[in-house]
Amino acid sequence: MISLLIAIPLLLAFVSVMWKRLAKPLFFLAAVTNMTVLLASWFPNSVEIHVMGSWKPPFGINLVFDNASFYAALVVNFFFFLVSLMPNLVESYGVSLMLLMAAANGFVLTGDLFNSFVFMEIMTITAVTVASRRENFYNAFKYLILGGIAGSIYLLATIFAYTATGSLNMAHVSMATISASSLVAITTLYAIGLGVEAKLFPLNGWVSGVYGGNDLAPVILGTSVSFAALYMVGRLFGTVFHGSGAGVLYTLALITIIIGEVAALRQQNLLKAFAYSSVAQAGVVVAMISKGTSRAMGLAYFHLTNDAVAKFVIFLVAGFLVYNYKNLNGVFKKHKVLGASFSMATFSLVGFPLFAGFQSKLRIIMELFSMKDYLFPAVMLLATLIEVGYVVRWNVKLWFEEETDEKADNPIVAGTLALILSLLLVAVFIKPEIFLGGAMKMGNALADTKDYIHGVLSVVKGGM
Amino acid sequence: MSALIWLAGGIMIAAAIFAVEARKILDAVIAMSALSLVSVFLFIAMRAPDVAITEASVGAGLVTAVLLVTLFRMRGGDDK
Amino acid sequence: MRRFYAILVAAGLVYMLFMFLGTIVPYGKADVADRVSAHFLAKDVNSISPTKWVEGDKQVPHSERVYGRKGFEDGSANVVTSIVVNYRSFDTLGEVTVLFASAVGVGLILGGTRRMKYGRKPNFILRVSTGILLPLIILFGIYIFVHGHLTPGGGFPGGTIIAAAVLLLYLSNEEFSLNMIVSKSLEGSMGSLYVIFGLIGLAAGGAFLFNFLPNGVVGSLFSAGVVPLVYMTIGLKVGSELSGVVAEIHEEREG
Amino acid sequence: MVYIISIILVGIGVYGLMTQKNLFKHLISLSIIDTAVNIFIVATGYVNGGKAPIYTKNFPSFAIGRFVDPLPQALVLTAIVIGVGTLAVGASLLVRVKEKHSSIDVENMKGVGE
Amino acid sequence: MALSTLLISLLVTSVVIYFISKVSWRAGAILNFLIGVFLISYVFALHIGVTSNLGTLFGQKLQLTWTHASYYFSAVSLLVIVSVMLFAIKWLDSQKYPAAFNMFILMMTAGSLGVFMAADLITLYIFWEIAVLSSMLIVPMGKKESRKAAVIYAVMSASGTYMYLYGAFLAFQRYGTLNISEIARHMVSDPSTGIKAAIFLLLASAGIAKSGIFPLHTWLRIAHGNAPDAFSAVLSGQLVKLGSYVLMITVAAIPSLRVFGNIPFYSGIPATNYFLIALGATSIIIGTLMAIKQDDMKMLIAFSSVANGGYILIGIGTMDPMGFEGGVLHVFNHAIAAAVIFMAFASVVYRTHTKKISELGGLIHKMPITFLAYLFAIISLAGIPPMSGFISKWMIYQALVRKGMFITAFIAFFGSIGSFLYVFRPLAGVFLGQLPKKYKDVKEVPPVMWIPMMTLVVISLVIGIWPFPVLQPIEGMRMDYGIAPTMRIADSSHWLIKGFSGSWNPVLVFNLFIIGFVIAYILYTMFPRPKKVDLLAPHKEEGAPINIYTGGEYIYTPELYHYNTKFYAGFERMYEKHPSWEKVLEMLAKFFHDLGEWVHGWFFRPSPSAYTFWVSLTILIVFWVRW
Repeated sequence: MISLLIAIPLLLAFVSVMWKRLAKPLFFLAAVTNMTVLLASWFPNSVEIHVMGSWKPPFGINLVFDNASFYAALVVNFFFFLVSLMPNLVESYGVSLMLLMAAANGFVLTGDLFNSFVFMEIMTITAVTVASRRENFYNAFKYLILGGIAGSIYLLATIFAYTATGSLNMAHVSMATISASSLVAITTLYAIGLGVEAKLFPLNGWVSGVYGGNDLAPVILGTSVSFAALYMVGRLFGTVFHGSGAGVLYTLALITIIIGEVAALRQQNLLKAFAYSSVAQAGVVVAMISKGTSRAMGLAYFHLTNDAVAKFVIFLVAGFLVYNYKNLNGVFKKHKVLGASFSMATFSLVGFPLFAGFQSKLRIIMELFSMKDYLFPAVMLLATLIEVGYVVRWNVKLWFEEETDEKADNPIVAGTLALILSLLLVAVFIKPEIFLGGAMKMGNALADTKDYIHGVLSVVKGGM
Repeated sequence: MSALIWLAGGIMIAAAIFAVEARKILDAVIAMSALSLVSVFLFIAMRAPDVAITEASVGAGLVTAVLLVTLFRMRGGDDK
Repeated sequence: MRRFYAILVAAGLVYMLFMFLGTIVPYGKADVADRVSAHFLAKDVNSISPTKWVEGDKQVPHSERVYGRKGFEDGSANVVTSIVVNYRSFDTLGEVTVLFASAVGVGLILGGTRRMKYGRKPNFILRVSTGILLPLIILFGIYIFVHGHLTPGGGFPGGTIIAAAVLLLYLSNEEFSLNMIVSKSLEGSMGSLYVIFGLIGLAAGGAFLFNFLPNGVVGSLFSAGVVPLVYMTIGLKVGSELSGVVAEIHEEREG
Repeated sequence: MVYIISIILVGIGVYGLMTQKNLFKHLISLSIIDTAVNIFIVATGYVNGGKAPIYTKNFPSFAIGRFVDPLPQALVLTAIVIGVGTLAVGASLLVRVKEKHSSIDVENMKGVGE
Repeated sequence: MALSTLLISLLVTSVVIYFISKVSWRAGAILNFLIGVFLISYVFALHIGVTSNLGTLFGQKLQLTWTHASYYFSAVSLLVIVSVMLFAIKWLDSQKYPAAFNMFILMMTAGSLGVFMAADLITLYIFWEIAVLSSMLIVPMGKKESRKAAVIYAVMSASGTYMYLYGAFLAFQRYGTLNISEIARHMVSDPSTGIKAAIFLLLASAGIAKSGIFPLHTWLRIAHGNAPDAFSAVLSGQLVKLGSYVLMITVAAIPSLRVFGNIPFYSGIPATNYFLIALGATSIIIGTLMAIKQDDMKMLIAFSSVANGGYILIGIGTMDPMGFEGGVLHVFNHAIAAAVIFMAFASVVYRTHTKKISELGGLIHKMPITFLAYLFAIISLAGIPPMSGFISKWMIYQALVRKGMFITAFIAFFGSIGSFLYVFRPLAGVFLGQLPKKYKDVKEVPPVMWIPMMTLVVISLVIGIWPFPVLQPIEGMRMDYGIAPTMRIADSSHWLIKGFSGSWNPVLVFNLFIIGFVIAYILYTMFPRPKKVDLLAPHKEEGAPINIYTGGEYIYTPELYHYNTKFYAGFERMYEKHPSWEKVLEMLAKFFHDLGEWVHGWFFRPSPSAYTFWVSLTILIVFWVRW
């Protein structure tokens, strides 16, 4: 069943290239199918694998389906599903989005290092394609170059892992004895290779250009793809390398948080401002992952889920505004629903009570204190302070400044989605278990290397 | 054999430096193509005929073609 | 100054990678027996107990004669091909997808284009020789991907060679324009076919991309199960795809 | 020693990316890095005196040390194709960058704000 | 109705109010007022000690309890809020966003009540943020500058809040609980002074930011000065008191005298408390001096809020029974006075559409009730009997003198004198003096607007005469916190407030004052009446006044002739070139902005080359650091 998550969008993408007009409905179909497949196999609670071509691990390629990859795949597909509901956002990018969806799913599910490289490259190429929308070519090119370098480094890291262990299977690599110096080489290269997609400083130069360049790219890259990338950070550094290399990630992530927020503060472009905020949040998540415990990782993904939902709303609204209005002053007076959802999402981002961000931020700080880490909470609170500054500034600007005469039609679907998602954020505040349960299971699965190895390697013949 | 490999390596490094530093982009593309061709030799030396064939057709052939077509398409505006 | 820093950083990078070299096996000393590829070579993956293997009990691969005999888990004489299309076929699906994605990307980025004029007449000899060479080139490409499981080569180089033929057509004939509908349909159908092979495998053998055809005698043309079929689809797909890419870049935007 | 060659090539590629102002050169440098990495990967699978991993009449059976490691070669096949894909997208982007900003030289590009 | 139900239903109701107000904002405003009245009655009916569970968060119970402190602060807050709600029924027709105003003010009420009820630090934080958030969304409904004001308000408030949060979690990590009284218990027995002091100061910083104490006071001027006029009354009268409440929690609920008994600084006051007192004293100086300078009447009172926040902090900080009660009582006095003053200003602005003192004058004849309300409010604010403001200041002085804190006492006296100066300025400038021609048709505000003002004035007056209803819960609070629990200060049976050096009979004082007033009035009627002269009249018709020549200067504009211009010029000249803390904070903001610019320029703007450079450099740094 699980291979369908990749096969279906891929197949439909191949089909839709023959009939261009079908791309949009087929994209929707693919998203619906994937959601159905996922919902049908709700939280496996064990490590299931699906071996490709029935070559058992570590020889063949296998897809790993455990709580972690299920949750990640669920989030990833959920946002693709949402995007597929908005045909005027998809336009002619249906095929690319389907490929991106297949690649993100593959990236999340695969249990093979080289295979993850392949999917990462597909992700990069399709993401560049999506990023080039609205003539955003130069920024897309920058992204391509950075993605290319990162890909090469990731590939090198994979090869180092292969020579050190004789296998490309993640479970095998994680149980093999790797010499310390070799491990350093591998984790350094992986940290850098993943750093580009995970938006770590200073590998995140592409973010503002790509997210700020059009209305589709941030909506999908800032949510699904970044979730997939950050999932891989957890998988590699949590499960496979048992937290070695975490120090590097931690330091880089802390710098990322501050840099991202500071850069967001000065930003005059709505999309770019929140692009930088997304950088900072990725920093929080990576720093949390680098802590290595299952609770910390669970909270990291809880935070990431909240952030992704909030960012989806923000980028959706911001993209609509930026490309329909020249002057953004007071536009929310004309789009009350969009405005309300935007405000709720931004407040959730900051972590004001009544919204989901509060739950995750406070839990993270609490967890950090219990780990006797006093620096990270301070950094995080400082970052939040800066965040308050620009979030309030934007809200005030968009709500209260004198409006102009421009007028655009209310986007019905986008408005409804934004409202539903922002109400979801409120619901998460009241009942955090909506996200927290899954995220915690994910954290447990990521931290439990033994279970992972056992699940992957002791199963002789994988099920569907 | 080892001397040959060093020779090939030397040529490749020279080609790479030339490709990077060349004034005319056309020269750079051709140097790049040469680099790929020499690397084909390396692949053969390392007993990788599949890779060699692929590199020869894809790396040396197609990449060069794509780059050249791109270059022509831009009509050498920056080709100084 | 910029160059100086660049050299410094690049040198640092080289030095770092040089340090990393110490952690991997020296050149030419790779020990295949420690790696999974030993069993790819010996075609005895199915008879190995993976649990024992991963725990460090490296079972010695059998050394019986492979060439010209049948009954192995994989039937292609070219082990690289057997890895690419059988053992790690999923990677190859991804690889095909990469090319597909980039073809789609090129199409979207260069959307709405028309053909470009060189402003010069292609010379006569080129045109005539193209006419003679073209069938040969295409035939060669097809040969390469059909024999991918026996000799070096395979779908990708074969497809590329076909694309090269199309490029030649473009160069030689001012009026030539690739029929996009045909190439797109070929591309799409071949891609779908690959996935469908995988799905048939899922239905027949319980695993995606399962090799559901008999393997035959190692070394003969009709052997290796689905490998030649997959390579053919890949070859056609890559050929049409790259032709499409070349055509897209080749043509110019209107206005 | 092939390692060293490929590492130096990586260094040159990175150097090129850092110093060149022409975006086309960036693409070329990236391609150099790709090639270098591919060489590196194939080199990790080389066995002194090994043969190409194809069964023929002369080498009909497996023995340790007889064949070079085929897996890195298979990986490189994939990597090469991925490199081409990246390159094609990059090239088409360059075409449009040139159209939009009237140059592909970082210093001469017009309309690249922020 | 349980406390938690009350708060949650208030939050839900606020959203409902929005939709009602969308249909008819007046209905929403009236509904708001009714809810407010209900809340007041509810608050008075509640029994001390009621607790209620709000739920569980992070495995910690969120609890609400009803203490003397909650009762006192809630009552004061509601008094102010309900007055403003009543005021708003009419006033809102001059506003652009009545529906949102109605929603947020109710939400803010819920938040504030939650803060006062919270039994643990996280509950406090949650409601605190709700209050801040909703008030922050009302602030930008004002004039153009109010947009910037909202941002500054949010950031300043957040800077305090996040320090508080850090402190709260530090405490949680160390003591394993978030309950305030539990933390207090643990802190007494905790041997590590450093961490205790850190927790103490971090927690206090939320209060410092919110009540406008020195390093974080600058937002008051901008936010109070630019917020919608009636809302300034809430901001200054009520929201600032959230800060005082948190300060009280940190200083008194955590028994700072016992916790920091090992670091006494001066006459038994620990260094930590003394630090806060010093901040309070600085605030008094800054607030007073800056208030004197202001031309904008709202900003003037905003700075006075800074000064009065200082009084409250000093009073509480001494932890002396007298000082504590004085400080807490001052919360009430300042809340009422500030609310009335801002409402009076709102009335003036409602009629005249300006808040510049120099553009106003002579409104006493046009708006006599507003004038009266303002007059009594400033009497209370300046601490003159018989208004209640005197009592609290008197108690604070008592404590300061008894503790021998003469410098602080001097500063407090100075602030008191300064407050005469600055409160007189709007009085003279706005209500007395010449009425500009353009305001000759100005009318008194409708009763809906003056009734709340007058009610508050009457309350203040009554409390000034008979302070025991307010002092009773304060005494209860003091008992709760164990500050000299055997001592009784308010002695209602003997009509006395007992100090250390003598006692105070407010009724007697009031009677004396009335006698004095009557004598003065008789004298006033005996002397000839002043005659009204329209100075600029002959020239006004032709436009700018010509040939007016006073004091050796030509008067080019009527504003310069306004005698309120440079009212205290001589005094102001003494500190003309004062260092401005506002500038320091502006520089800090600019620093962050520039840092952003720098970061952007270096890491985010560049070409792919620069990216490669950074990537490679990072790899190298990572590589070197690791070995």
